[in-house]
Amino acid sequence: MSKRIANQIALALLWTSALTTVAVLFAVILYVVVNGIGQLSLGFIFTWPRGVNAEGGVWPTIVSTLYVTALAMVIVTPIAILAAVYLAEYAVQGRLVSIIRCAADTLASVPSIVMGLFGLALFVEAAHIGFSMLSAALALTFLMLPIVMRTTEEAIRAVPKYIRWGSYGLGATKWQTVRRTVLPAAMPRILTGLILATGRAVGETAVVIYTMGQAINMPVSPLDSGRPMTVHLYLLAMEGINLPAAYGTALLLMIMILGFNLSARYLLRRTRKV
Amino acid sequence: MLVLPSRSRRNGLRELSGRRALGLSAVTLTVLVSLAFAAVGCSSSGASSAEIIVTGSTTILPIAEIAAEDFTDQHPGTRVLVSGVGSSAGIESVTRGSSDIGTSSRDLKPAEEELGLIDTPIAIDSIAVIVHPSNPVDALTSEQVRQIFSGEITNWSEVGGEDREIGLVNRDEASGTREAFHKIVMGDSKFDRSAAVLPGTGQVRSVVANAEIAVGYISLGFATSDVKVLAIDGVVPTPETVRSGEYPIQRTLHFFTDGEPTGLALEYIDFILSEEVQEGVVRDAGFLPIPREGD
Amino acid sequence: MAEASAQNDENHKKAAHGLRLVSRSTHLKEAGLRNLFLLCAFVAVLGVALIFLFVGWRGWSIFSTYGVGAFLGGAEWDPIDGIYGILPLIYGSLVVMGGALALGTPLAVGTAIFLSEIASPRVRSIVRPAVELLAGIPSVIFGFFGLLILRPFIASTSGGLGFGAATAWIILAIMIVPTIATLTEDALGSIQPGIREASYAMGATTWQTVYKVLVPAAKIGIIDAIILGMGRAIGETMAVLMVVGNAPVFPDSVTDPIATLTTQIVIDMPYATGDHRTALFGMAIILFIVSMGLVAAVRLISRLQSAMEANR
Amino acid sequence: MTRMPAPIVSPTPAAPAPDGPDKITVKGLEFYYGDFHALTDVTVPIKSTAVTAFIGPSGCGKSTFIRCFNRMNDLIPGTRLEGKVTLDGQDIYAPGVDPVDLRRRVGMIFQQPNPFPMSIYDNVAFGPRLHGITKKSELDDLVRDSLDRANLWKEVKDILGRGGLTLSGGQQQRLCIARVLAVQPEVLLMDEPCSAIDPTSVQKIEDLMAVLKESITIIIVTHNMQQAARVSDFTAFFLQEVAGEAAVLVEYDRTTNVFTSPRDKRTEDYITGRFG
Repeated sequence: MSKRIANQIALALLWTSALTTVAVLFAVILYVVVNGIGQLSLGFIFTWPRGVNAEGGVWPTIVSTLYVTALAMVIVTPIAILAAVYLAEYAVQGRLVSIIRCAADTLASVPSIVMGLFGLALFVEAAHIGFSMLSAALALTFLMLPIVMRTTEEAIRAVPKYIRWGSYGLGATKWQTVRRTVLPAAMPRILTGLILATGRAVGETAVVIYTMGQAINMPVSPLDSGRPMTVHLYLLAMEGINLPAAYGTALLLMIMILGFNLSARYLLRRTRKV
Repeated sequence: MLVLPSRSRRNGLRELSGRRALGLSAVTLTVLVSLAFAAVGCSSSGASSAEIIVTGSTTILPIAEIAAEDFTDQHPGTRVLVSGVGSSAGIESVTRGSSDIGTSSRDLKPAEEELGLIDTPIAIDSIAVIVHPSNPVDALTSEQVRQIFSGEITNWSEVGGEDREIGLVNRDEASGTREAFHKIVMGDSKFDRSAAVLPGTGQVRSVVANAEIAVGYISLGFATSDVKVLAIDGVVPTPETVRSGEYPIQRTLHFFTDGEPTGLALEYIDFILSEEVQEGVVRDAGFLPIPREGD
Repeated sequence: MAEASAQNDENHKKAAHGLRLVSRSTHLKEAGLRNLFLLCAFVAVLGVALIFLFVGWRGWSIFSTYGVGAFLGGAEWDPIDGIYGILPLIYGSLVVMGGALALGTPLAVGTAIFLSEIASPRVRSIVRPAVELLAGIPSVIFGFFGLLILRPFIASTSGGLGFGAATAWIILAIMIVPTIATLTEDALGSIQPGIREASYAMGATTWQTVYKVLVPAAKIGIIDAIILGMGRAIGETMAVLMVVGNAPVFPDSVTDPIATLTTQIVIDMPYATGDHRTALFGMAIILFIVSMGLVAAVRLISRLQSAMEANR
Repeated sequence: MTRMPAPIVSPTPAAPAPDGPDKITVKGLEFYYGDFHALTDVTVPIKSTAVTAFIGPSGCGKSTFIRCFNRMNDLIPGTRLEGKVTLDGQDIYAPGVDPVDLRRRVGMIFQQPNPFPMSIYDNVAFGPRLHGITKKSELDDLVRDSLDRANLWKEVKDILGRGGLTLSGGQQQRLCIARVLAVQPEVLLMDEPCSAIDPTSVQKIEDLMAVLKESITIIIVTHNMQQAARVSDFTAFFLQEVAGEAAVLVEYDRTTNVFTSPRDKRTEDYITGRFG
């Protein structure tokens, strides 16, 4: 009897923890949506912030965020995919591989503010690139690299070995096999990983705050500085004068991130169905 | 689905994963490495004649910057480059001639008086000490404020309030308001380091507005009815008491030029002093307009 | 790999004429690609080295000029007066992390057990995406939420300002749930299904199966998950920054302002110069070493585990 | 650079001569996976344009052995081969020999049908494209021809754009055969090609082999003795007598001889079902 009661209590607690998690998610989303929705308008999205307290829109911050994210993904995608190809297809277990894996794990665990200071020290100052899209993108690259590497490697490893044999059996070289069968077969999952990493880059604050600069600017060249949405939100929230704009920015940021995450999920589900 | 439906699609992906990825990675690797180790110069070219450089106080930075934007909008073809490096650096910069205008949130030191700089006051920064509206304390002396913020007084009962601990709200050290508050009120005393440090005026205000034990300070222009502004040394801060100099916690913000301003610098300074800027940008930034001649 | 290559002419002659030899261009291309991929993989190593080098370069001198003991053990952080003791910040980081783990771990492990053992596929299809989406929400939004919703709430219940370790605990606990829950679920999922059935077949209830059989079996995986959650908690910056109050002291209570290594870096960076700036980079070195240590711990544990399994 | 040699169509009669030419010869082959000695002292001829079956209990190294003919084992790190394997009298393990080109000449079908995740057309055109054929008309011809030879054309001619994985298991296996035929191999290695598909499809593939062997040398690994008896002209029996030790070739002969009058006691035990 007591055994049953203990079981019931435990189950109730487990249900509670799961429901808490879900409830928190919805609370955060709801909070941002309810407070931000009134602020959203084409004018808010497509105009510049004005005045001391950033009234008006957030357009340059959206552009800065998309700019730096795109730049980072352009840099990280080929490197991470080819690195994953090496680890999954070419590497022979050994010292070298374990060093690379260890480095990737370490890189993945570096706190983002440390990555930010690193970007400041290396790209902004030592390399004289200055506060810029490029500095921020390069710092983000190191943050994204292990994530994309891992998802890509998993995607490649999930391709059945029979597929590879079939290709080799037809007289394909290793690279032909990888390029023409393995990568296309792994592509949906690789894309999923890339989209998730993109979402991560869009939401990143601590890495970009001291590498991109904080001045509102419309970036044109990669050497231009700017202020991404996350930093704008942080500054608005902490300044606390113009909270409506903060809510609006938070909602836009949330919509972008949820968009990335949901499209990644959709892509993955479509892949699994077949 | 795992099957990629059309041939063109597959070719597209193959293209991406193959040759292009290869090229890209080669390029980016080169870029990465060369950027990491070689210095890429991106210094700006020499200044044109329709350009002035404004350097100095970070407190003044928002006004100078926003005003500069509006100014250049109204005067196409001109450029006003504003940077915030601190008051001392601003004064030094205009003395050396590397800036046209040096901005400062403090008066000149005796040594600097001899440099022959021309002072144009552009705004008054007055700092209000704020508490929760329900706090029975209405007034403090400068000395009490100092003792509260240095942690010597920790209970409201010591200054005539209820028997509750005092919740200190301070600004971050990069803040010009903190710097001014420190200089005017604290003197040689140190801030109590256990105070909450908030990097924004609005947050200080909203925290104080919601916590009965809290005390903080913000630029007078940002004080609203959410919070109670305390009288200091018996003077309630109002535009009048500030202008008359009766209210003690205030400072004047200056533009310094090497000799009488001329040309674009003069036009910019006149613009700053215009009603448009004084009542607009200056007030938005929480400062008080400089008393106009004839007021 | 034994793929032969045409290294010299002698080999060419020795090979039978009907079989095609490896063409030099193909061989060079394949070898070149292989090396290119290796180079890409090495960017990760390069990254770690560069971080160590540049953060170290900027921060190292604080240890030598200011002194390791004075820096790490100093109880006062007062950069205006050139006093750079980071003990209160280390203390703050530990307090904030500890509380967040204490709150977040049960929530996360509970969620993971729920997902893997209890939830029907329907419920799971709602809860699991929710956990994953939670992982995607930017920390600045958590901070925003904490600052404007949670802080006033804590303020009104505690009578204080609402800034402090307690507020950070709640926000951080939520933020580490996805990290710990996902990894714990993986660990539970990799237990052979037979073990579960055996337990149920002996008349164990769900809960008995969970805590007597499954949790012990997935113990190592769960510990790994918690360590990685620890890393996330100690490195988190923006969300914590917005709710801790940023007072570099040893506070009297969990509802009094406190500061962590990460938050102090962000707060001070805009105006820090000279030794102060070096000290901030020195703090980054500490954070980097701690995160590397946590990774090393996870690797060590998994190595110990495989060694144990090999001995069995 | 990679022009296709013309397919070898020899005028051999349907029933192979017992002393027909050797397409492949193996002499004194030893095979190792790292420290593990998998096969020892294997010497066997593979007759041209005939079907040779490798039989034996699982784990006896027959799959390992068949992969020696197109050097697929090269892809597994740590493997090592001693002895000599020749194709048309030429050592395929001689230094400098391109295993990639060898694999084009010696095609392979695997136990698990493994169409690529792309359309039926692209699956078949994959090999020719690898080897430089890009002309649409040429590819179209090759695809139709190969599918036809694999006995699949009628079933898929209207759905060439559909994914190869949407076909049934048996169709997939024939698609894989078509895919191999498209590169016009001289030898076809089949590693338990029928163990993962339904009986009707097995029948179709066996019929197919009977036709294909007129132009191609076929080697099949099977654990199904009836199948070996039905489809092959020659049979080799492998056995790993002691677990952990190298497997040996016990007996090689015409299939009829192996199944009716085996010379070795162990062969007899195996085919009469005493073990394995």
